[in-house]
Amino acid sequence: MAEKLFSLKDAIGTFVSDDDVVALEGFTHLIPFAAGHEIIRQGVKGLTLVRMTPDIIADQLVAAGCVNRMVFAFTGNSSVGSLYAVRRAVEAGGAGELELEEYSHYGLLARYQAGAAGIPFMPVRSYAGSDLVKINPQLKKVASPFEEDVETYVVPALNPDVAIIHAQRADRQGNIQSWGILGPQQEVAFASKRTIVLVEEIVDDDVIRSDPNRTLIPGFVVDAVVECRYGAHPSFAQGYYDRDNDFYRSWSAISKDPDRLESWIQEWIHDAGDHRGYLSKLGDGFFDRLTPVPRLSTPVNYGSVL
Amino acid sequence: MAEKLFSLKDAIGTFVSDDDVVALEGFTHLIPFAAGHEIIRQGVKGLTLVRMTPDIIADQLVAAGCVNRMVFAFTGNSSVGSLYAVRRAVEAGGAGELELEEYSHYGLLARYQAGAAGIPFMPVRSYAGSDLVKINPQLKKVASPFEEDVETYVVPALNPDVAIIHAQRADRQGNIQSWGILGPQQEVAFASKRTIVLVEEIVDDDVIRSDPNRTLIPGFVVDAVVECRYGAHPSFAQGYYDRDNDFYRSWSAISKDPDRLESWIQEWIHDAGDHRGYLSKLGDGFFDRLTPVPRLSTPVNYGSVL
Amino acid sequence: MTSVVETTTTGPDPTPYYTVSELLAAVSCRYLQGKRRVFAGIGLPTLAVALAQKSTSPDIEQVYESGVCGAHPPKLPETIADASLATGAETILTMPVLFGYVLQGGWIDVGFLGAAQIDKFGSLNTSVIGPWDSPTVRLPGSGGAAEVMVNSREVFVVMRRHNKTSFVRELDFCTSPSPAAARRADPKVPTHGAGVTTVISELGVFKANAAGELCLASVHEGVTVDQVREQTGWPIKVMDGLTVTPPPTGEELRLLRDDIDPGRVYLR
Amino acid sequence: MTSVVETTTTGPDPTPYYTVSELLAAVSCRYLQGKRRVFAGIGLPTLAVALAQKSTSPDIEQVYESGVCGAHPPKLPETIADASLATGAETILTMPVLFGYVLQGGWIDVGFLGAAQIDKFGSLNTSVIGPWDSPTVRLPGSGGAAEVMVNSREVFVVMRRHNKTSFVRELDFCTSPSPAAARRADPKVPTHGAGVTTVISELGVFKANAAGELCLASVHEGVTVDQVREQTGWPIKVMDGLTVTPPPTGEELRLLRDDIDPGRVYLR
Repeated sequence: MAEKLFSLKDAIGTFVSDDDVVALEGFTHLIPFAAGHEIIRQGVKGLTLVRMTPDIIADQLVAAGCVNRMVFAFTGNSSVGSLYAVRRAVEAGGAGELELEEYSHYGLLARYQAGAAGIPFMPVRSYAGSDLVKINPQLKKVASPFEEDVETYVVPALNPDVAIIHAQRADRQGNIQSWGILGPQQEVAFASKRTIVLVEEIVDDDVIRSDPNRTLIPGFVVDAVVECRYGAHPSFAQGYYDRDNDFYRSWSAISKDPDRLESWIQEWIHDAGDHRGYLSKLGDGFFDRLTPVPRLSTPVNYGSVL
Repeated sequence: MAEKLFSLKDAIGTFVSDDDVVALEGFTHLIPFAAGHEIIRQGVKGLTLVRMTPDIIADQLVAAGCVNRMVFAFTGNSSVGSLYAVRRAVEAGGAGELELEEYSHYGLLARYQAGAAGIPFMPVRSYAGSDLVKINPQLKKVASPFEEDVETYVVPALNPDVAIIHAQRADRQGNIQSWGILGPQQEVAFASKRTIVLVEEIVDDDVIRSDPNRTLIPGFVVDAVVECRYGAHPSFAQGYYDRDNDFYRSWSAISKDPDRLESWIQEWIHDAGDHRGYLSKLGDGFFDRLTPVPRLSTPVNYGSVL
Repeated sequence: MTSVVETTTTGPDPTPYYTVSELLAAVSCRYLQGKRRVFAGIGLPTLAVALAQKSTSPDIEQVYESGVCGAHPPKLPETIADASLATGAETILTMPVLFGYVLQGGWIDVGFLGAAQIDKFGSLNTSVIGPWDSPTVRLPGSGGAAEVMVNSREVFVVMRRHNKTSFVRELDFCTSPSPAAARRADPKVPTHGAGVTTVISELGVFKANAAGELCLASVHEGVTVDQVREQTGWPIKVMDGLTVTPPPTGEELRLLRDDIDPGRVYLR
Repeated sequence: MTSVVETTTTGPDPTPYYTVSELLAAVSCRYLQGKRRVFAGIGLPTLAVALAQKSTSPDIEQVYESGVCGAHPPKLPETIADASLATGAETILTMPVLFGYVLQGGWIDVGFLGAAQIDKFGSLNTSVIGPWDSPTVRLPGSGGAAEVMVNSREVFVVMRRHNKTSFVRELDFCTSPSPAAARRADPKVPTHGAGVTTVISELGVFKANAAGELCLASVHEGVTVDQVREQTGWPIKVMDGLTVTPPPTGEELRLLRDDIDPGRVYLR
């Protein structure tokens, strides 16, 4: 079996290249921030960033000049602010160096689903009458062969070059377990040509095998597993650490000022050197206030007759 | 909130009517046998039985005269025998009273998926060159709007009148949790107009809420929850009791002889009176040899900062 | 609009001061009576649903875009995908199940949306101000709004700011079309829900008439019909039996302030 | 065909008696060398994969239609959805993920199928003998076979009985078409895998040539080409370099009998 355990540096270095279509997924929960930072550190260029909800990680990648094109459904810093690097790159008068391909949430998710399922397209109920169809040629109609005069919009399969996601735990074979809010991670992993997964911890085989329904992504889909504790910060990992809402609230002020943003990237990404350096800068005890009060699942019985 | 807890008798009496399209699902695991028996007891007629893998439960329902039409992908008694009531009703020289609508597994599953998702059809990669398209007018082609000269087969949405499934546990609100092999239960519950779920046990709200990812079907999709211990026998419920392989192996001899089959139905379904009577006939200690050796899942932490 | 509306005391229930947020939450809550499943983002809709649960509609349930149903968060969530929403929830669905089966499957009674712009049939713009390929302001985009619009039985829109740049004759960009607009553009694509039936703004409440046009149904205390007309980008129709919105009751305010959002996370 | 083939001792490895099941399992196992993920039902394929895992291909993995991947069953499973397959498995996927993402997504190297009838391009009938609407024998149907055929990189077929009613010129019903048949019927629908590349029967082994036609590549010990010709419903082509199938080795038989299926559940 091919070795699946990589350092973050080697995983990004091996599986992400200039001009790739890279999907970084995670729906508020489990956003692969550490991987985004490593992409910036390695100076990857010309990426098409696919992400249902490009947020601070997108702002950082765009500000660092890694991204030419963004495929998305909602871009913003949840309800607490704007992404000014993205806006500067898109709004009239800005450099205009960021191409957009815009969907709604289910439209993009359905593209992952079709890509994962090897079908040419997926029908969706949205888009009739939306201006999205005027600016996105990927939203097309087909007639239903089952009813007279009924049409439906469809979106085409999407197969990114690389999927990068974060999860709570995995074994050495790359069987990935996740819980809490799951996002589109399973779809994008199956849809992509290569998959990198960062996890909070590598656990014994027995842990994974004690709860096989919890395995969202089987090892054969995964090319690289990276153990990267706190790698989702400032996003969160259910049961490991909560979301750093203060950081999210602080982002607008950083992002609004291009110089300050550049300094932030220099200091927290480049100068930090690696994820360990980033954690050192956060400081000892930083995660104390973000540490959850345990609420454990009731065990279920997977036993059988011997 | 509407009361969701029903007796098996009331659940079937309230939600299943003559001539309904009824999907009984469960893929080897968690087959709702007790519900099938109650349908026979109540003498429901003219059903269209939808089931990916009609097996002994189908043979019983057909033998009892409940079913006019069967929508399916694989009909047999796994690898241990035939379903002779079904075969008598289908093969030349038989009464010919059973209409068939035949799919492959994913074709029928994709019909549930489309039905659940409110889309008119679902693309699949199968069926080019298959004779199934000659005998099943529901298998149609559409052209891809994204590529020249590319077509795909599609199957139409299926929305049964009633879904009947079995699961390990639920709360009083009908939140259904299941583990082990999951089958098409989630799809068929969302696709159907009404859903009845039999469970091994009703548990405290806290148990369900300790592991929300385990909830396969949210309560709002469920019309009736029936507590029915051992209700999947001779099928199985992971962690509760194993499959009664002896019963499966014994079925061919029963099913082959119409008189013996009629006696079996009279004795084990009608005369038994209800599921409790069926269990009494099996006898005390019957499930001892089918009781699994426990293998508990490792708890995961759903906690958050308070 | 100022953030505090002063009102006079009327009748036996001495109406206290209340903020716009409190007013919008309380009014939204009233329209939720009799509804079962609400699909809503975080913020005012969270407050409205929580208030409904604690007053008129104990069984009302909020479904979150993140897949959480039957949430019992130990504290007020700050995002639609908060850790606290997962803790103790009844169900967390996968995203294809949430969008495909729950939303598209037609299980949502009321979708709650906001927007930068709304037109008189309830089409919404959340994408751009100005032209799409060279916008003055790039807004977040649809997110799930296009799906919520198409698939909910009906949609409530909460508009904090009510003026001619938000209530417009013509949207700069139609992100989430009304069923009427959808049928006009694509007559062969079936529409499902009623679209926007109710708009709750800082000035009043609009309800859709039989033709789907949003008509002024209620003005908030101290607001005149002419004021609403002046701040709306289309010539508004006024419903027969126009009312003055009853202000938040003392009990509603107490629940919002003391029970639901004591930290004033959303009660800005 | 009798259930026990007697063979003469040849060479240094004294070949013991072996059953047809043992022969088919051992021969199938050899063709699995270098393959990674096998999609297989229960029975001979289970034995072949287990034998491969214990001999030449320790990393080979069996994916089950029930969604189980990376199974570590505490005992030999009796169905593709046994309780024992779930116990200690690495992954149990939902059915849409298994059929949609794993099978259709193209992750399977070898699909293992059986059939009542096979034709010379490897199309399979598992539906009916006789006309579909009035069959002589109603067979189980496709199950997942149509999907396995279309989506696996290649397909192995194991045929216990080899005669003119199972190896036929024309199928009574084509349940799972070969890629060649699929392209002929529906030229605009893309095909993906190679279809049936290998048929292992009680008489010998057929391999597909470049045109996809199944040609006799190997005869089992004691079987002649003419015997195969007589028992096959189409005029067979014989591959250059036809071999005599090496019989199961003592070690293969020991593993099958002592380690893998000591209860002779499948080693009938």
